[in-house]
Amino acid sequence: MSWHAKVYVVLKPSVMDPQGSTVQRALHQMGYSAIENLRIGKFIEVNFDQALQEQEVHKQLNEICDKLLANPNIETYQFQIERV
Amino acid sequence: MSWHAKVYVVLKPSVMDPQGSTVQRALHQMGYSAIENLRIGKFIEVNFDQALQEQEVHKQLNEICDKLLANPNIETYQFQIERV
Amino acid sequence: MKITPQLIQDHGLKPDEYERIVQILGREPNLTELGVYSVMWSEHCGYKHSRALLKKLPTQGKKVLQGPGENAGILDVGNGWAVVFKIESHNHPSAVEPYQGAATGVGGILRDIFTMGARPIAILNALRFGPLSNLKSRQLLTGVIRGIADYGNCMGIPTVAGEVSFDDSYLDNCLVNAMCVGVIRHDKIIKGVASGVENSVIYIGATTGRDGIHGATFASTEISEKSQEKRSAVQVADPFMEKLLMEATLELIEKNLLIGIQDMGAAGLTCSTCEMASRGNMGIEIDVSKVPLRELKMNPYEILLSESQERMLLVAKPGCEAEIHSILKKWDLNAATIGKVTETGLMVVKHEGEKVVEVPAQSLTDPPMYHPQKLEPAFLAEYRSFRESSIPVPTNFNQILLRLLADPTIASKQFIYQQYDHMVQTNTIVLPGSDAAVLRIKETNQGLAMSVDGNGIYCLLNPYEGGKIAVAEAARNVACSGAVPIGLTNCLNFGNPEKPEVFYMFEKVVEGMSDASVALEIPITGGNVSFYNESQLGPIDPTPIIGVIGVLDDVSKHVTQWFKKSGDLIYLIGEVNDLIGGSRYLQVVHGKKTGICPTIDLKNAKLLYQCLNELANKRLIQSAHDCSEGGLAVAISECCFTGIACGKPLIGAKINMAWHGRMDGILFGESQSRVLISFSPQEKKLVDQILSTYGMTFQQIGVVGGSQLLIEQAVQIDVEYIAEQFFSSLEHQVNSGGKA
Amino acid sequence: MRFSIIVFPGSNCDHDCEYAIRQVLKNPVEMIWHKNTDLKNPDCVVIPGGFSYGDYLRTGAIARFSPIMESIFNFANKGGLVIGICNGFQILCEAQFLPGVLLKNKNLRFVCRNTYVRVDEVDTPFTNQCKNSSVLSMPIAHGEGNFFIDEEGLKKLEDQHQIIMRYCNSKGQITDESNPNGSLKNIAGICNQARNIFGLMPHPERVCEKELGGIDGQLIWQSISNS
Ligand SMILES: Nc1ncnc2c1ncn2[C@@H]1O[C@H](COP(=O)(O)OP(=O)(O)O)[C@@H](O)[C@H]1O
Ligand SMILES: [Mg+2]
Repeated sequence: MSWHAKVYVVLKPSVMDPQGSTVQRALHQMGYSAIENLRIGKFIEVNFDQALQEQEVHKQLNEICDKLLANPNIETYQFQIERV
Repeated sequence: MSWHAKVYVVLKPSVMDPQGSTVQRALHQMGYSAIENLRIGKFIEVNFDQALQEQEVHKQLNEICDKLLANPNIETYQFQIERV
Repeated sequence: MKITPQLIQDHGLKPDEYERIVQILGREPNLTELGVYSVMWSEHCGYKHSRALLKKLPTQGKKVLQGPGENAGILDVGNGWAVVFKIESHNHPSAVEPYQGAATGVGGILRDIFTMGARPIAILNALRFGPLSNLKSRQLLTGVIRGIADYGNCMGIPTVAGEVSFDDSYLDNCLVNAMCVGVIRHDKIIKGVASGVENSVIYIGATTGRDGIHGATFASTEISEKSQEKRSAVQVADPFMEKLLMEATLELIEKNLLIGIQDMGAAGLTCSTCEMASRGNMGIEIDVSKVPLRELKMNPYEILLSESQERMLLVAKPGCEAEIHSILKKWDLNAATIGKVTETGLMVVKHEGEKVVEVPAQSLTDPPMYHPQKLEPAFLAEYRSFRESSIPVPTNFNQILLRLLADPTIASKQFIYQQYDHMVQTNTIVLPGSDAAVLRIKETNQGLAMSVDGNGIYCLLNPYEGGKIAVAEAARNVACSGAVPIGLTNCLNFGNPEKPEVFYMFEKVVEGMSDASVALEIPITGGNVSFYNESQLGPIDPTPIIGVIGVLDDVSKHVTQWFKKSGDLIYLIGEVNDLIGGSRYLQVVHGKKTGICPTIDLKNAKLLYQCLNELANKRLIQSAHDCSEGGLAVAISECCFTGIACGKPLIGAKINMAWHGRMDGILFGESQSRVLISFSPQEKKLVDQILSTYGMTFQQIGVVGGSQLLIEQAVQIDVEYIAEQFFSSLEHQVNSGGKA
Repeated sequence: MRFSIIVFPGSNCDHDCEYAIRQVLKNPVEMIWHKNTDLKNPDCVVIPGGFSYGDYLRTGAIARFSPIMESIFNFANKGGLVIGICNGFQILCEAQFLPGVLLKNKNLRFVCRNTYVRVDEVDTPFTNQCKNSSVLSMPIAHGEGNFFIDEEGLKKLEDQHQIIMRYCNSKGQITDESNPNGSLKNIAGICNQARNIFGLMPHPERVCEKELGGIDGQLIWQSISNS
């Protein structure tokens, strides 16, 4: 048993996404013309020791996202926690 | 109105994730010792033209994941679709 | 588990090979032992089909400090310095997963160099793909280039030279050969040897996972739909880990803490253990339960055969263990003492207290040796019967020149090498884009010139001449830069050696290479063989890739290929003739991959290199460029504009020479041993004198100047225009699907 | 002028900087391992190029948590000079010593080649030996040099004259063609408001000797020495 967290890190809408636009262009060229606004972010999965309280997991996740996993200048994040 | 899809691309469990383990090591050094199995994948958001049927969106998503968004040698993917 | 004939076959072992194992052991092997033999006796590790031939290679020379048999060859460059270098293939993994395959290929060859104590200073690569009109080829190219770039860039080792060409025969089986060059002080050289009973055997680097189990066996079969499934998890490159591993390894060696060290490449822990024991005539005993693992519940079979990357095995000097561990800690690397050296000559593996392998170490490094059957392929006679007169002589030479300059095999590879950091370490004196890269050795005045080269079509048309030409051409590149070629490494990429036609070609190529190496006095210090490069389309063209190292005693005397100054005279050293057999021209313009392969006079070639060296040493010439694919006209064009990649202006030339025969052959034929030089008119007398002293055939064919390239009545074209085609073509074709 | 070069795991231009400063410009240099906290009393701290922590997650993201970073922070707060080159620039941005961020190059490819940059600010400790609007030739080698900042941030940079150099053509014109990575306003290097922290993508240490194709990089080091 442990905590499983899913973290989503995405670029702020105002920040350009060179990778996303390149992929979108490639897809248009491949004929997928119905596609729009493709943006590429990060999907991070991580486990926490079961001994932790849910609140503590929550707190640690916020910290590590603020400090490391996301760059607040350009990115925002969200996460979900579940027991597994 | 259009379709909004969220695509999660993750490394297969058997595939090593140097990036994930490096980040995990850094977090351990920063004192977050309760963390385990950190893996980094991609989180892609993309819109589809509203004119498409849900089934068609589904089909196209499968195709573009297979062809471009995921590398079948090392990655697997999942997605969710919703109307927005 | 019972060892069944099926199991033996699944391990790629033949029934009589299995018999031999039983004989050696005096009993049936267990499954783990079977696995260990199967990888060590695979073609990839064991050189079963090539060893007999390779033994005949000329490997001796005054400057050779280490020939084949170690992780890399070593040559003396004087002043107490030596150069360590080797080439290796990663064709099969790259064909399946281009990015990771190419990246781990670079990682592997880097380890071969720093495991000898040398700091890698340069990476080179030779690549072959199918035509760019094919989507798969484009994807392979893009992935492979990114893989090479990301790994070398992250490591901070410049990728300074390479070679890329395109042909149908590589469509499903691309070639990815990576070479690394390092430098070292003589007294720091260390080898992959175990000695000293009871000395600790230490594992360092990345953790072991299930990736790449049986990679060596995989590389020893043809690529098929099935090979995909047979693969275990793809090996993923971790260049950051390798950077730490390199710095730590070099620090351990610098501080004299090691007896021996060996990287874990193909066949992983198995190979490094038994090779170190075998080289030192010792035994080794390891406990695989102590190996740092990445995955749960791995059994000894998996641990021994895993090809996880970025790992090393070392034997510590007695009493140095604590210091070793503290250095590894500084670099945040895993380290575990997993065993010790013994006097038994046995490789013994324990797992949780139980003995799971006990076999003579030497028997693993001494696999069966075969003398395969050979048969001259029927196509050779067909190629020889080609009549040049069957090809009409065209008249639109401007257009043909443009087409050749835009041909991806000939066009600038700038699109590729700009993705490689080729300047880091601040040694690169001649950047990619000239015949050879030149690097300085910082603590000295000296320089090293290096080049990789190979030409599949010559070897296809005439394997013996092709083998000779491959060596001579790589050496010529180096000689053109003003250096003396002193040694070579080679990677032999062929089809299935069990096919008599393939083996025939292999033997002839090796003979040609050997003869060239002897005649040119360039010893072969190592290399690699990659067989089973086949697909449904049959075998690839026989493709030896040659990497040559040259030395400049004064690096400031290096020569580049582009014209420097208006008014300089242009000489062609070598013959003017009109043969088009095997030329890129014949292939690109007439769609014919055939003809009589050019021949080469090795005695003359040797003199040519000496002559070039003297011209450079006396600082008489402004440029030197060898004529290769595309012939004289392409070579002259390149002299006019390749300087712009280094910020130099482009410049025209006017060519008039004595010639007779067919104009297309004169312009685009690929006769060997030809070099274009340019120099100031003031030096004419001295240059003539030196050329005559060496018995060179030469003539003044023109003068540098203007903004156009004019060749006889045949070519009249703006240099700026052809330069544009030359530099943009490859990127354009990669993006647009092969349309020029 | 005493220099201290910070060595992170994955730094790989550290020795190039050392060579240029010590052998070519004859200034004393210390190499400082990132796990240390003592900067060894320098006048200028150099954060060199490379791939600290493999550039994993984001370039420079992990390096900013190294123990040495706090010492650098204190040093800079007291007015000490800090120059970050390439990966060093990325680290300075991640650590918020400099505003903005370096995104992936517009074409997503790593690019190693020569570029021209125009020096638009000479009133800094890093460019005081350059003439105003002079054009320097310096190579770049990076996959993530595409400088980005929001509008407000950009305005601040402009108002405070913090944009030190921009990519240009050989004549000094700021054009789209001369922008190698998609950088906003062709920005190649910026400083902080106090003008003692400088980050740039091009590599001055690679052009300090004629043999290597140019000596324009010397101007940067000489400026630091003279300040
Ligand atoms: N074509 C060749 N010419 C000369 N030596 C070769 C050739 N192929 C392999 N060798 C030598 O055989 C030895 C084994 O090669 P290899 O198995 O590739 O070594 P490793 O596994 O350490 O990379 C090496 O010393 C290598 O230099
Ligand atoms: Mg090796």
